[in-house]
Amino acid sequence: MGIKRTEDKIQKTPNLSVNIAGLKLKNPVMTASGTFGYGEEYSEFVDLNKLGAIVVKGLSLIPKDGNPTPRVVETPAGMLNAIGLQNVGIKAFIKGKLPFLRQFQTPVIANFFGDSIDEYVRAAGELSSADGIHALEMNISCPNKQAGWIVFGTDPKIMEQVIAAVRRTTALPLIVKLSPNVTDIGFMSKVAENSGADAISLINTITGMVVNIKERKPVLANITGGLSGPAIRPVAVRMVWEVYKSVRIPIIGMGGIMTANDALEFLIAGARAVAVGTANFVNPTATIEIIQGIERFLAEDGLSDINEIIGSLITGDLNHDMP
Amino acid sequence: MGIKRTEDKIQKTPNLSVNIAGLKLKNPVMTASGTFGYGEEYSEFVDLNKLGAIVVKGLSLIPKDGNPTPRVVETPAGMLNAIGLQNVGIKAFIKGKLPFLRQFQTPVIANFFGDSIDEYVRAAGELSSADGIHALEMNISCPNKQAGWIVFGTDPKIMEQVIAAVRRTTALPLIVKLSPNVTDIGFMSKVAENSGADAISLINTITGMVVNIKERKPVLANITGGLSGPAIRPVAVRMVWEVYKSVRIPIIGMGGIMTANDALEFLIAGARAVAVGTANFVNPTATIEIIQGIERFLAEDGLSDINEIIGSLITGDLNHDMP
Amino acid sequence: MHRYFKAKITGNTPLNEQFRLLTLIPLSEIEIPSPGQFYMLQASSALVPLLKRPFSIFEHQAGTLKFLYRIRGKGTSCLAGLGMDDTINVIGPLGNSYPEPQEDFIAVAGGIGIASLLPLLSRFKKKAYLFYGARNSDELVMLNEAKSLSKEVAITTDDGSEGQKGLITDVLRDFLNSSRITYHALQIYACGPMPMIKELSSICMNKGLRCYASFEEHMACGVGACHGCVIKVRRQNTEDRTQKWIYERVCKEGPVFDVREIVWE
Amino acid sequence: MHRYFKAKITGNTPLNEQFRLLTLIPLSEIEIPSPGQFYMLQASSALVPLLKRPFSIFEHQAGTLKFLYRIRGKGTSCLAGLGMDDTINVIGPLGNSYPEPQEDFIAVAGGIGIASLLPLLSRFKKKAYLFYGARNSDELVMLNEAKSLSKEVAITTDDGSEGQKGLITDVLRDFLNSSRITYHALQIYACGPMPMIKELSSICMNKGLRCYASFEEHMACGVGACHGCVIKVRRQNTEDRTQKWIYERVCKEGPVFDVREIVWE
Ligand SMILES: Cc1cc2nc3c(=O)[nH]c(=O)nc-3n(C[C@H](O)[C@H](O)[C@H](O)COP(=O)(O)OP(=O)(O)OC[C@H]3O[C@@H](n4cnc5c(N)ncnc54)[C@H](O)[C@@H]3O)c2cc1C
Ligand SMILES: Cc1cc2nc3c(=O)[nH]c(=O)nc-3n(C[C@H](O)[C@H](O)[C@H](O)COP(=O)(O)OP(=O)(O)OC[C@H]3O[C@@H](n4cnc5c(N)ncnc54)[C@H](O)[C@@H]3O)c2cc1C
Ligand SMILES: Cc1cc2nc3c(=O)[nH]c(=O)nc-3n(C[C@H](O)[C@H](O)[C@H](O)COP(=O)(O)O)c2cc1C
Ligand SMILES: Cc1cc2nc3c(=O)[nH]c(=O)nc-3n(C[C@H](O)[C@H](O)[C@H](O)COP(=O)(O)O)c2cc1C
Ligand code: FES
Ligand code: FES
Repeated sequence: MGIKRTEDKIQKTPNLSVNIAGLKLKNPVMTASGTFGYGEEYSEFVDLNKLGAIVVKGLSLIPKDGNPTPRVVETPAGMLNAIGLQNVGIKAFIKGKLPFLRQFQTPVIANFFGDSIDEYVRAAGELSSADGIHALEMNISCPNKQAGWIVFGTDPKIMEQVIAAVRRTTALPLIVKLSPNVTDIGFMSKVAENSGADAISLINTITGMVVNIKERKPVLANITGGLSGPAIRPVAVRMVWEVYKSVRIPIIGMGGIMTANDALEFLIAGARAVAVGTANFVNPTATIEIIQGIERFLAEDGLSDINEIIGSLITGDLNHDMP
Repeated sequence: MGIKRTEDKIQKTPNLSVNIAGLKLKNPVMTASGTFGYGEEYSEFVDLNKLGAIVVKGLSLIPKDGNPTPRVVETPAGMLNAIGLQNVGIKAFIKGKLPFLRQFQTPVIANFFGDSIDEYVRAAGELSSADGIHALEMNISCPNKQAGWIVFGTDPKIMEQVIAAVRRTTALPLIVKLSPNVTDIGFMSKVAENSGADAISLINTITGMVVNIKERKPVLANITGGLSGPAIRPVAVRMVWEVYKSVRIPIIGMGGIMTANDALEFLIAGARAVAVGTANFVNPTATIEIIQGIERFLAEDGLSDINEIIGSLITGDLNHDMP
Repeated sequence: MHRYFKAKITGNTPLNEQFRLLTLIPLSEIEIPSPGQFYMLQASSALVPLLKRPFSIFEHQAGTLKFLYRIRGKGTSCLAGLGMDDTINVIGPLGNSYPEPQEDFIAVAGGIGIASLLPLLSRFKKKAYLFYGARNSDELVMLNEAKSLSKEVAITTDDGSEGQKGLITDVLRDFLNSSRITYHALQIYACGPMPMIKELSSICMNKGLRCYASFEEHMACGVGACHGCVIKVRRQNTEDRTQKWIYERVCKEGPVFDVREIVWE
Repeated sequence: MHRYFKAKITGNTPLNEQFRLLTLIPLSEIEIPSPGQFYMLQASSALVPLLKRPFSIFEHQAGTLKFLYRIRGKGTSCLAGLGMDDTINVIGPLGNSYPEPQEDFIAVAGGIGIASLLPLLSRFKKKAYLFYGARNSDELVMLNEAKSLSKEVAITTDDGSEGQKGLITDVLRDFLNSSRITYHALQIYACGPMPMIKELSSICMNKGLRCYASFEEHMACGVGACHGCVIKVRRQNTEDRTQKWIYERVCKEGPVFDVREIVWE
């Protein structure tokens, strides 16, 4: 994909809209699951109508209490979280949270998870029949209680099964959110595509740990947690690029995006949309500033359409030199 | 392992020496391969006699030119490098660099790599016959030219073969340095132990990428590079702890250690020694300050021996709650 | 009127080695805070420290916001390094606030906990029996202000360098046991270290007193989005009317809770 | 006498929008730098930016070190934010230096490249024909100093706002082509953007002149340990006397190289 530059100074604002598996987003910036609550929490800071999509906090069939505290701890240029996927449950979400979100013109993507294939399937089913959910995002970074608590998203076979099962359940666009804690993310994305995913989102958090040296104890009650924030951005950009080389379905990139420039790294590496996570905590208006910044970048570069930069990374031939 | 506290104010300085596979280190702080040159480069800043061990830059049978530039780029609280393992080759090292290192009382650990099992074996052989090398550290984060350029350290079978082959070649203590770019680091460490490793070191860098958005090009000429520095520390500590639960051989922990407190996180999580990498660039006297800081910590905590804190992490029962 | 705004630092005064008083002038119109509410303050424009840190409103007056803070770790050290005319981003006021006291009330402050309670003393002048404990006389900050705003003040320090030597909760217990006042109508407002609140909780249980305490938890967002800051709270199940505990957010449903609701571990 | 030391900032003066002059007083005894050498300067005490940044010595006098720098990205922005009496860690002097000129010499500075060449002009006063190009008159910093230290000065700016409009290398070519001086004995010293050095290199090749240029590469350690900062250099193979290229370290074997040795890509 070459980079077209419009000759004359651009008069009109560039097109920012992108298409993810049939879902048209007015711009490529969405919220990352678990960092934007159910939309309501940030609605006084952000005009929700301006977002590309709203991805809500991870949902499960049965409400979950979550983990004991401390659940979060800061790390260099990042943070660990072990919320334990506390959520009100799908029923309460549909009844109590979804009506608020239906007021906006912005697509709502329901992130969900389960601890068995059956639970995933039933969760997807309930979400699919609700009014006002435009796509599903499957979080597969959860342990499978039927298979020795192996994380779904780290075992290609289990991953294939659970995606295929959910695929049969829902007609909504199905986004599969990959775990970065794997050897070969390109291969895993291929598995997801072949199992029926309409789009891939990545990265979820990287497992990490912080030790309280005085007490000889992990800081987090859950011992380990998921690393997010700018610290992981180089890893996330690399993984998006590897996935871009592996699959044909669209990619939603995330991991440490704080600014428009960060978002553009993902888009150039092959993401068709991006999600903003930890940055919301640091700056509640981050999403809006990122949208504006992307628009400005396109205008300054004389580009009329965001799609011109997606996957535009120029690389020479890959060599196999030692890293 | 409980924490013993000596009742009275400590008179004598605590014991810092640890034993790694028969190699006695006067303290648990060594240098990380590739970040301390061949020792000489930092010898005006650091009294090399004060270090636990010196791990030299990765060596290969045949000298290597390395990658084109840019080879390094800074990232949030970290850096990417794609040096391409430039090195003078084992012969030139033994002739030109080792004599300098032999002047010191500090054990020298030769880090080495190859692009085939044969090259690993011959490299290990040449290094083992040199005078003044006290242990070998095998870097297995390199692609295998005989197996489709799959990285040795990400495929358990290839990893087993190369470690076993090197094991047969050398009588020196053999440290295997694991790649963090794997799904299950505990399993990989077990494979290394079973294949004949005397010790495990980890983590090597995590693969990452930074995009120059103006030029639509990766910043590094090699496209991707290895992420090091404080950004990765939580991941490294977690992996050390997972390996500690999986193997019985000693562990050398590294990844983002800047201060004594950082080093103590690794020791408490199960590392018997630590290596300091990127921190040397930021502060050429980092190693010495870390040694002093560990000693101070032990003294203030009333501990008489570093070995009392190794692996002393207190965790409740592991649960399988969602992360 | 926004709860996310820029503010200029016009003071960052050391009160002793670890305590500082930060004065901010918001650069846009802000909401008026109530006693017990808090703000998330940016400590640095770099990515380290990344997250904002929560601090109780200490004073709001004539367009300035004041915060009393103690230097603990990276965030507060960074904050202490900020100087005149530096600008920081601020979110707030956040969370609930202390319910209005009925007539006289008891306030129990442990150390830096005085920061959260002083606005209450100030709004309900001379209504409080203040119990104020600290490590030593040096850390009994804002004592004169507190005295002038309270009806009576009892002081303890760990080292006896001012007031009684010992725990402030012991002094409170004696006070309640003394027949000097009829305390049953008095509500207790508290902010301080966890062991102090826990002890208070058992005192109140014993005496049948109502106590509202401000709680602390590690926070990431401060606005209820991340569920990082939860605390175990007893709640009535609306359907079957059984009691169960749930995790509520200190930043949203709190930071002030009725201590009877708290499930202590 | 150490090459790793703390230094106090006693000046950080803006010269124009992007250029600043930093003055440091080392807090311990230091080595004396030679023209062309550089220092690694810490830009922040936080972990972002993490690595030190390389800057050529601009002046060493009476126990102070001066650096002339241009604000480009995160590191230099942070540096610009440092104030009086802030203390930073410094490594240096590092690298090789410009070989001593024989009699008169030519100096070619592109923009901030003047920072590296000024100490040479200053050590060999009135010996240099200085060719100094910049974007505009505003960015022709230290022009008076440069003029007073040089024998002759030719100026270009990209926009013609001072001196000739155009490239400094074109002016140099004209100068060499004019029969006004016999230039064959003149060595050239250069520091500036890569395209300028490359053009210079071809000029020198043509005219058979020797040119020493200071090169830049991303650096991590600055002391030769990481091999991050290499450049392709032609070297004689000592064994079979064939020519081959090898990667040499800009921070150790450089930053100054004879341009004939450089392998241009
Ligand atoms: C609602 C609320 C109001 C507060 N009001 C005040 C106040 O008025 N004055 C004052 O001095 N302090 C107040 N605190 C505590 C203050 O937020 C912490 O001291 C501060 O966040 C520590 O940051 P640090 O980076 O310096 O410490 P760190 O180095 O991060 O850690 C030091 C300790 O501080 C605590 N801590 C760390 N991060 C957080 C966090 N995000 N939220 C809460 N605690 C944390 C932990 O116990 C940690 O062990 C309040 C906390 C809360 C939750
Ligand atoms: C030997 C040497 C001497 C130098 N002397 C001077 C001087 O006297 N005055 C001056 O203004 N500049 C000098 N520079 C350049 C200066 O080091 C860079 O401008 C500075 O490092 C940019 O840092 P940054 O964080 O602001 O930019 P970044 O945001 O990191 O990047 C901006 C650009 O700066 C360059 N850069 C980034 N990191 C490095 C690095 N570690 N080393 C070299 N270049 C880098 C890259 O081209 C990058 O695209 C010198 C460089 C070298 C190698
Ligand atoms: C507090 C917190 C909660 C999260 N909860 C979820 C979740 O419920 N489901 C999910 O798929 N990802 C969850 N994530 C992961 C984020 O959606 C995102 O993938 C990750 O944080 C990387 O992006 P960031 O660096 O921009 O935060 C959570 C992340 C954080 C920080
Ligand atoms: C510039 C650079 C070069 C490196 N070269 C090697 C190497 O040759 N062999 C090796 O096993 N590891 C190499 N590493 C990895 C380090 O030894 C270490 O495992 C890693 O950087 C994590 O530690 P740190 O965060 O303290 O730097 C290199 C790292 C850096 C930054
Ligand atoms: S801090 Fe995020 S929910 Fe309370
Ligand atoms: S910067 Fe490390 S070798 Fe030059």
